[in-house]
Amino acid sequence: MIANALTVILILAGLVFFAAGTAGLLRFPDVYSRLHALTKADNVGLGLVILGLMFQAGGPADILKLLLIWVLVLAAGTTAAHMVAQRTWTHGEFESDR
Amino acid sequence: MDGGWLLLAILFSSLGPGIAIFFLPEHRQGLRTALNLGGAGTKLALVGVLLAGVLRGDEYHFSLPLMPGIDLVLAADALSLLFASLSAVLWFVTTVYAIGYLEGSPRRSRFFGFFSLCVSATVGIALSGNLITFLIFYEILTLATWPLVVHRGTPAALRAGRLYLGYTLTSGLVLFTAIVWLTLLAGAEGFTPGGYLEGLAETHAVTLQVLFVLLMVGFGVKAALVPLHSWLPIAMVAPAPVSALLHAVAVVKAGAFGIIRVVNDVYGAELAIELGLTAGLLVIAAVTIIYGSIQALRTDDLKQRLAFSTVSQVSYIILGVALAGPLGVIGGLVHLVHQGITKITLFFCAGNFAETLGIHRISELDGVGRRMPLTMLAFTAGALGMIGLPPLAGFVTKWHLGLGALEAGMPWILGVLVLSSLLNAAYFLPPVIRGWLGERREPWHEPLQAHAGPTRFETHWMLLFPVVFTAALGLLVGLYAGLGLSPLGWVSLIVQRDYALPEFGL
Amino acid sequence: MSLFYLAAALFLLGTILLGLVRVLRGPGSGDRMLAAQLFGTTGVTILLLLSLALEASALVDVALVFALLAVVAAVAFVRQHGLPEPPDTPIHRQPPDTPGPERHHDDR
Amino acid sequence: MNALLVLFDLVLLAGIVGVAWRCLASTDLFRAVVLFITFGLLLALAWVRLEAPDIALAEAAIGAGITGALLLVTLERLRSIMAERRSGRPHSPPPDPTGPHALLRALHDPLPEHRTFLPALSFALVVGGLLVTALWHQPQSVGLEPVVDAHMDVSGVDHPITAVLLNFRAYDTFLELAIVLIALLGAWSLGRHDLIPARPAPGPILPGTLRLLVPVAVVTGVYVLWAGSHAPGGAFQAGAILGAAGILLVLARPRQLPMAPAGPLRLGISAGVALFLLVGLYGLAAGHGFLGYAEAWAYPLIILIEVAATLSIALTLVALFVAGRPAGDDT
Repeated sequence: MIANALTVILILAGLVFFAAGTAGLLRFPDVYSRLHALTKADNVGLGLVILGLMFQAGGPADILKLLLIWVLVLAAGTTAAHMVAQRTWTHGEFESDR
Repeated sequence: MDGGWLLLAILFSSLGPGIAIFFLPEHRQGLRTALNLGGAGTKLALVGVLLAGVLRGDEYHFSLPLMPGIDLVLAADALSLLFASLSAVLWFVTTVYAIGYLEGSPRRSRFFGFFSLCVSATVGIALSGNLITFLIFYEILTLATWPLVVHRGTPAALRAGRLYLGYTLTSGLVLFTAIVWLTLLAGAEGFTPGGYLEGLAETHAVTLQVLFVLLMVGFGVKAALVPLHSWLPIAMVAPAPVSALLHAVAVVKAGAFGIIRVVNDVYGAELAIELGLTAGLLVIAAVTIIYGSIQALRTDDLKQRLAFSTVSQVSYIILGVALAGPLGVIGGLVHLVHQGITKITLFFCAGNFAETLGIHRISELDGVGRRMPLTMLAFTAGALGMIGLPPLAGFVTKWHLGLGALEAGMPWILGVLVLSSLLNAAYFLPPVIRGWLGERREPWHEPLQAHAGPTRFETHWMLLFPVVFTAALGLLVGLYAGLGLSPLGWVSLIVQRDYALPEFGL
Repeated sequence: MSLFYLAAALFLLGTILLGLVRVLRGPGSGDRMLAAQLFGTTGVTILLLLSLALEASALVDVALVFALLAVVAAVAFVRQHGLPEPPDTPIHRQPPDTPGPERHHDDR
Repeated sequence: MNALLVLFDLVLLAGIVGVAWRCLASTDLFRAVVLFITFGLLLALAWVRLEAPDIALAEAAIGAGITGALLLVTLERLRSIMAERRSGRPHSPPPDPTGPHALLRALHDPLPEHRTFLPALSFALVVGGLLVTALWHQPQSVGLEPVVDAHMDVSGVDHPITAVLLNFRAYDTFLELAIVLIALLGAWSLGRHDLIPARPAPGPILPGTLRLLVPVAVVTGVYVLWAGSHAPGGAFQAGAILGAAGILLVLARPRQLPMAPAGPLRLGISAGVALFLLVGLYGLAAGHGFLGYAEAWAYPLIILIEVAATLSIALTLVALFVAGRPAGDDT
């Protein structure tokens, strides 16, 4: 029973961050600020959701698999954000491709 | 399974060396020639053994379960032997010719690899026991001949290859649908003389007619029936040995052989006449004969003329089969061999002229007789054979076709035969006359000697020997037609076994 | 419980559709790529929630594969942008102004 | 519960149709590519809702991941061709109209909008109508589920999808592998590529991530391949994951990309098809019919084929990404 309650709370918190991420993506003026919004959504948002799901997970194998997924998404998110930011910083805004 | 291993051995005698040649590096010329000739020799010997066996009446049968209910069947009956022995003999000769012809040209391992694949597919077609196996080898033949057509890689060759694939793959599709439909209707039966569709005649008459049309379209492309023939003259871009193999032995004959199998061993002559299928086929064959000859008249290019002549000559075979009487079928089947031998001689001569003197057009043939007497002699023998002068091969065919037409009660076929013989004369005699009686003032242009040095005979011996051999074979086949083992004798054996008629006078 | 997971998944799907606006309107191509990156992550989360909502544990594998491959598109975008292709690939001719492969000024 | 499910499906459907429409309608190619990647994601979710986790896995691996990267690379090449055409300096000879690039040229100058609209619409309506009528007359058959389950014991694996894919309908998988091979031969026929210069990425982030991602990708690939016999997974998905790992390495390129040895590369690429054919012919010779397995040998043969197929698919995807045949013997 507690597990369910904990899961619900954690997932709700995660959803909040996802909402924040999307809102940031839409509202922020330039690439860098959107980057911040985006990366928050995946590492904290997803982290909380995965934490919530871990309570429902069957055995240790599932928990580790969920953890692995989270680590991979973290890696993907950071790499993408870093490279886009670095490229924009060194080469200026991506020209809007006609 | 008895004797089945012999059939497999025949099939693999060209498949094995073919695959080995694919992996041979280009410079291993000696090994490649050895593999080629070794394969051709063993196949010739094995077909000889098979010939003796079938003559004694032995049974040869080999089958593998392809799918539940459908088997891959190899069987050797008299008819398949006819086609198999023709392709074995002519493959040996064409291999020798190709080795001479392609001296020093690039990518020969690839060429000879596909060359052997093509022949094993042809033999597979000859030995196949039911329609499904026939189709598999038929499609392998299409795919194996395409690289030969585009061997030179020039834009013209590529365009010809594209057209060739366009025609043959669509016809393959039509054929595939027809065969699957037929297998659903009548089951995967083997080829049985007299056909195996009588049971369906009453209930599925219209379906059988539609199926026949589909089958004829499927085979018609390769047998170059009129509306579907235009890939053949354009595929003349291929090197001479390929044109020779394509038109005299493999592709065109496969189509004709398919039609023979369908009319005789799937529908059966009686059912074909009853459903009125042979009438339609007769008309198409007649139209093709005349159309091919007229088109041949109009082109000045030697190989184009030979290609159109092939279009019309193959329809002689279909004409004979469509007559559906014993004599007519004898005429058609015997022409399968005669046309093969004569046409390959003509193509070899055309190849010699092109390779040695760089002649491609008929107008350039003046005075060739003096420079290359043996090749010109062979060309004359082949041309006269095609026209149908009495002692030669063509006459035997036309004589039997005429008898068959009378026997089937269709005198207008005689008119077609006479008209086409005249047209044959009209397009075969000018090159002969130019060759012997034409005057050639300026010296010959000698591309072969430029890169290969002077040759003892009039051209490279490997180009000359096949020409002389096939010309001699053409003469012998005509003169000694009465012998038991001549093509005519063998065909009478086939028809006698199929039609089970009492021995009739030759 | 699965009701709740489904509602969460639905909500996240809504965020994806909202994010599409950035993809459509985003001035620079970088912004669009970022949106795609976010969708990847949201996709992984939806899959995880669905794996519980529909009791299909196989979906966790799908989410794992998604997490792995999300980075390929982003890296391809950044690394490939404006990269001169190998000189002799016939589809692409070397842009005339760049002298050739030894041109190493790009430090991306 | 199912009310929410229906709502979820509706929203998903709306998303898919919307993304597809915008993707096709967008004039800016890059936006179309990003929309296509999103479309792949939504499609994977749709497959999940259709209870087809295997296809969702394949869609995720190929649709969202690799196709996005391939499209981006193609976009780059297209952009440079367009740039060269706009610069108006035809330093290449006028192309042979039937040559390999004719199709590419045709793609660049599509028919003006209004002339293609009507035929396209009518064609869509006709095909749509046919589909509806076909579905309408569909007899209420129970499908093949019971038949497959009845023969699961013979199939050698205990996951129905893999049993169908690699045993009952092995012929289709064989042809799919052949199609992948032909696609690569098509790409190779368009041209040759020489050594691709090294382009080390600035900063430690990308190499560091790759050091983490590539091994995990390889392990996941093998896991998905192995899981294929009893859970969603299999050769295609595993091949795609390994291919993605390869593509990541090609992209990062810390050192000069070594020239792939032509012989072994060609062998590896055709391994899947060749092995499948050999097993098929063995089955034919052994009397089980083409592609028929003896019951005792079913499982090992299937695993063997899956491993070979994964290897060839991974190699093919990387080779497609690098595009251009190895500079080896050019016969």
